[in-house]
Amino acid sequence: MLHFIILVGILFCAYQAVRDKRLLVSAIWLAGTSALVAIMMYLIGAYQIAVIELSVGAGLVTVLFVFAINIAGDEPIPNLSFIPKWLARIFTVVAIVLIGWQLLPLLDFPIILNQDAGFQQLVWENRKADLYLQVVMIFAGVISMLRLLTDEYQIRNLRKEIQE
Amino acid sequence: MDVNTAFSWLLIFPMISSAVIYLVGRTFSRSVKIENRTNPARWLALLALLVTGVFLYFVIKNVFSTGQTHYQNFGEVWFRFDGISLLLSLLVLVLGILVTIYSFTYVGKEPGEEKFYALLVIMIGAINGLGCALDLFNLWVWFEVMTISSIVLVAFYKDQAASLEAGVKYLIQSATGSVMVVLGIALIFLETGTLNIETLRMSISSPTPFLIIGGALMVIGFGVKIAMVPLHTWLPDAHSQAPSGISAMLSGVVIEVGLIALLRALGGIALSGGRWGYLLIGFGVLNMIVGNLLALRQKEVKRMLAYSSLSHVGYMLLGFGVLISLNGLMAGVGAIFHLITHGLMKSLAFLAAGVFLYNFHISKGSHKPLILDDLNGASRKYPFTAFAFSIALLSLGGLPPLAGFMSKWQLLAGVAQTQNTIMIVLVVFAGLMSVLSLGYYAPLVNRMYRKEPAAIVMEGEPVSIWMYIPMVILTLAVVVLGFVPSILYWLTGPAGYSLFIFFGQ
Amino acid sequence: MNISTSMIVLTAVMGLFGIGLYCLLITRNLIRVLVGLQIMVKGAMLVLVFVGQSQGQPSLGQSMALTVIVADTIVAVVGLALAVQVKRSIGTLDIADISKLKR
Amino acid sequence: MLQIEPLVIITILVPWIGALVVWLIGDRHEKIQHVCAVVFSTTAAISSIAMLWVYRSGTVLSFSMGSSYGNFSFVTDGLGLFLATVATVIGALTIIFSVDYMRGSAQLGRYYSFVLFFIGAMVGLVLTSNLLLMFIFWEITALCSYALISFYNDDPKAVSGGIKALIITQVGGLGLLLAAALMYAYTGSFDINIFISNPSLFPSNILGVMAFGMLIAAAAKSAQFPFQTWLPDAMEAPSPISALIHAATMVNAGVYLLARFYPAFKDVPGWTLSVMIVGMLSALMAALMALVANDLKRVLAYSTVSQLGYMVYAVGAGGILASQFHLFSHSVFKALLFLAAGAVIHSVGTRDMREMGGLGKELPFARTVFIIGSLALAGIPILNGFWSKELILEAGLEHGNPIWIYVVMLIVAGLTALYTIRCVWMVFYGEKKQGQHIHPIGRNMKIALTPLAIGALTTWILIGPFSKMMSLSLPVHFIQEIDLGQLFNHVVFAPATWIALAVIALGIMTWFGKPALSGIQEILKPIAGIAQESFGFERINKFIVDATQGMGENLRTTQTGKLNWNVFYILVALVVVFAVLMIGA
Repeated sequence: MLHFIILVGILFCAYQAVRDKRLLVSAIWLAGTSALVAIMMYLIGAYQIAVIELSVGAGLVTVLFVFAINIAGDEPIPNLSFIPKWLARIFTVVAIVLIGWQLLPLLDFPIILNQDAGFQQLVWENRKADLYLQVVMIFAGVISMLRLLTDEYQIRNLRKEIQE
Repeated sequence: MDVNTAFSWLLIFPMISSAVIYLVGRTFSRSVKIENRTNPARWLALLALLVTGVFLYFVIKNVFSTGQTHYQNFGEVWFRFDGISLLLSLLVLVLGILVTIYSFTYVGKEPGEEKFYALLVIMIGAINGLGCALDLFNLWVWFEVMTISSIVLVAFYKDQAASLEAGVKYLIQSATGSVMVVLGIALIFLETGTLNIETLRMSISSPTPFLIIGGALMVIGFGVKIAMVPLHTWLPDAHSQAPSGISAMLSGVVIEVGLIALLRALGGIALSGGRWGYLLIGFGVLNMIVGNLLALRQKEVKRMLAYSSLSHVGYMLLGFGVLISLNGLMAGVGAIFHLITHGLMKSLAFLAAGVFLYNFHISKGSHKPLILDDLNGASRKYPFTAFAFSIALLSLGGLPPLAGFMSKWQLLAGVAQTQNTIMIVLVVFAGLMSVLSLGYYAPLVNRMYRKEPAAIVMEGEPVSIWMYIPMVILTLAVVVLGFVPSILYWLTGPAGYSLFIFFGQ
Repeated sequence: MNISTSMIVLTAVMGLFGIGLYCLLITRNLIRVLVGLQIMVKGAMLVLVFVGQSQGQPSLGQSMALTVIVADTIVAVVGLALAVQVKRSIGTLDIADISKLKR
Repeated sequence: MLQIEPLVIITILVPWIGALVVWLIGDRHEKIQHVCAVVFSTTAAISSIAMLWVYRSGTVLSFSMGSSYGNFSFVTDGLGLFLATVATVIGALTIIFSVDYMRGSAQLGRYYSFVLFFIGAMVGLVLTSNLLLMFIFWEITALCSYALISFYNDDPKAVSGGIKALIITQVGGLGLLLAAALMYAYTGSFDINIFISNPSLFPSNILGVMAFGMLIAAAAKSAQFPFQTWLPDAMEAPSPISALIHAATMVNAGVYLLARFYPAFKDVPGWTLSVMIVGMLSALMAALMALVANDLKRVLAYSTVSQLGYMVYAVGAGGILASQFHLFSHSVFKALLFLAAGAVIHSVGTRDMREMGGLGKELPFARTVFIIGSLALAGIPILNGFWSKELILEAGLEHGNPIWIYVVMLIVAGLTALYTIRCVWMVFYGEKKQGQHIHPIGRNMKIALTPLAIGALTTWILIGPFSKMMSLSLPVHFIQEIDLGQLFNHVVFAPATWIALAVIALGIMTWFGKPALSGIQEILKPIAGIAQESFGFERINKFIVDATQGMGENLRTTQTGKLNWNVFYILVALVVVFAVLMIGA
């Protein structure tokens, strides 16, 4: 039952995030979705990742969104989409139904909780290639962000002026 | 050098050196007062790629001397250095080095060039790793690294609206695709409980809905990067707005990398039936015709080249599809050969177009696109560049005796070899598409040899030596490969064979 | 832990995926597009955790989900940076105004 | 002692090296370019003539290229050797002619490079026995032809003519590509000679596909029905190019192809008949079009199509020797005609025959050689065109060939005479037009024209050695050796010849008696109108081009540039792929 309530909560929050007109509120709904997903993860036994999701997904990402929205500012954009809404709905639903139609009859997967190698060991040892790449990704992301957000032209011009 | 060490460094070195490049470049650009000194980041980037090449050499040497595929693990994650990896690493390093040299001038005046080189080196490193990843999830991670590093390379002119727009589309569509790939991986893992592609292959005997839906999600997810029609919509924007060196990399390697990644992933579920090959063939046919038709009426040079990439990907899809579904080893080898030649000739085309773009517009601070009319009579002032561009275009159009013909031929002969009626019809269709593509390549070549040059040509700046070097090398490669295609057999043969045993029933 | 749990989890996954995709289809605000993307990613994370659990390798699933979190946070960061830059240099976040490249 | 192997290499590579050298010299040294081009092409010509003495049958050279390309091998048999000689000799003469014709033109390096590149490729095309290599050379010749047609890149007509020629020959080339791919798929080799001696290795339906594929390729290359439209537009090329590529050599490649593969395909049901009909339709339609055209070079182009139709017809009728012999004669007299026309155009500055007239007095040399060429074209006795055309008509009468096609070909002979005399009359006789400034003809032009004129008068004497070489080196073609006496017997004492001559005479008389025949002219006017519009083929071409471009233009609207639509396409693709896979599963 608890699972079901959380499912409904997730979907509701997600839908609100899409639907709400104010960006900031949208970001909050996203945080809500994230938190509920984290709880769902916790319920099926993934304790470590639930914490991480709570802190990164619900925390960090929301902060980033709020930050970006603050800089970029919310602006009234007409709620008209290019694609007729019914068309978008139909196709989304069809895609989901096609997947579900094939998958749901097979969903008798039990959730097994037998312990394999501990999470720490798995992340730091067995999957250290992924971890290494995460570092690379973060590095690449930071460079990208710096490139996009620092105004190098301005800095260069400023420096030129100082020199002169 | 020990092969394990060499292989580890092959994967790790580019990433480390990228950090060094960035830090050194940043320190330099902060500290130096004199404006006109060159940033050492560019030399470091070149050096890093060359050193990576040395590591690659040791790995290759070992693989060829023992005659065995090299397996190596980091924790539970396995890597396999086989023919495909060899091919991909070599192609990306060669093109990467050439593009780095080319970019000395092209982004030389741009502030923040150290970020450009740092990201470029990460991208090349990621492609290196992706070629040998044997773990389904790890494959995706390498892929994601490649994507993240290439987003800002696409949107490198961050003050240009068009460039940002291209970056946005590239980011959103790639990310959508990668989410689908994750879903696909999850479903496959759910069915089999393993991520190692080779183990995965063994554990599959019959097609189940999970495998089919997972495979379909992966086809679409990677398909966004491969630019299968109709998932291609980001490609013309990204390829035309990126700095030309990056356009060359994107068109010459990155879309093919997506293809290789897809083949790796599908190789894991190959035993779930032959339908994947037919799917690829279907997309291939669509790609050929849509790519060519879209390019036909295009007025911007780089967009035209981008659309032509679509049709060339179509050829490769056709070849790989035949390899998967009809056991056409030779078609696969042909497709791999076409992958190489397309990498070379499309890079050449983009670099040459970039020379025009740079000297006509960018060096003067304008970011107008290069349109067809700008090239009128370009051979008057830029004889070599015009010649190289013509060679690239005619080779793309599949005219002998250039590399493009040889690879198309090998591919089509391989497809015909299946002796299947539909496939033989497809051979004719592919040939027809090749003819259609001449409908836009040939006028462009004519244009460059007109007697009356456009005003913009005569006002253009002279070409720098750094731009000449890669063009000369690539032109030579395209011509030489056209005359002696057999010099690459050592590369295409093993690659095709490693794919073949991957998909063999 | 029974069948209905797995069904609920997968429904959540597909729901998140569908809502995210729907958001990408109808939204014209660039930042909200990124919100949609994040929603899809939540689905991907959840499914990875789920498959890990149901295959008896919970840590593996979690470690994959961790990587996905990191990767897509980076994507979100870069995307937000792009959006900010778009706002700065174009002056709007409306997709209608950043659709100049066509044909 | 001369060896054949080095000669083959020299004949192919010397022009290519020449092309590179001329290009590298650069356009600042015009004189050196002229000299180099002449020297390199003449060397190739001499080397190919030398080959005629030392030829031997069988493979003479072979380079292994690995599994998917087969061995790149060369064979010097009669069929290839004499075409190689024609290509190099006429190539050398046109280059000598060009020294005057192209003097002072911009981008001369490009011109000579492509001509030399073409000559080498043409030699390769006829000497190789690897079908893939043949296809490669085939495409190179098409590439050179395209580059030279659109040599004057600033003229949109030249550009579009070049691209049209390229696209149409490429479409035809698909037939050859298909044949090569099938040959490889079924035998794993590309050796032509093995194939033509054992065609039974192939399933009959595959053989049929190959046969008709080759027919399409040949028709496109030789500007035959229904691909004839590119050749008239190719006349935007400089006149020496028209002479060399579009009259004497490249367009013959199609006939060569058919002749080469005749033994393999002759038993494919319907093939020989199709070949004959293609030849007949081309000959007839082109002759009608030549009758109403007013552009001097176009008239010659139509007549080329028409004469090539004769050769194709001859192959279909089984007269390989006749077709090759006519090919030989035609190369000589048509090169002569084109070069002479080029000289006239160079002197007068226009190509429109209505603006010419009465030029005979001013340009006596051009008139003499042009008339020699015309008489050969019309099939007047003693000139080479007469003998070879009669041989073709002779072959047409052989057992099993439909007589109605023969009758049409006879009528075409009459039409040929008619349009030839019309052309000569309009250019060299009649009233002189006012206000024309006439340049004299250059010395190099005369040097090039003289041997061709002599050739048009005398090449038929070579029938003996010609047929001997053919019959010895082409065992599966079953060519009969004939000497001069037999040729006489064949031709002079055959009733067919006299009928043909009567028709030709009738054709000539029609021209002189045209005031009396004005009634008939009225009746024929609609046909003339249709002929002027190329029997609707131009319209079909235009339709295809417009439809393709329209499709491209419409498809471009799907590239909306809007992110939402882009994502929507992804979703649609996902749904479609799911649906396809589920139906497939």
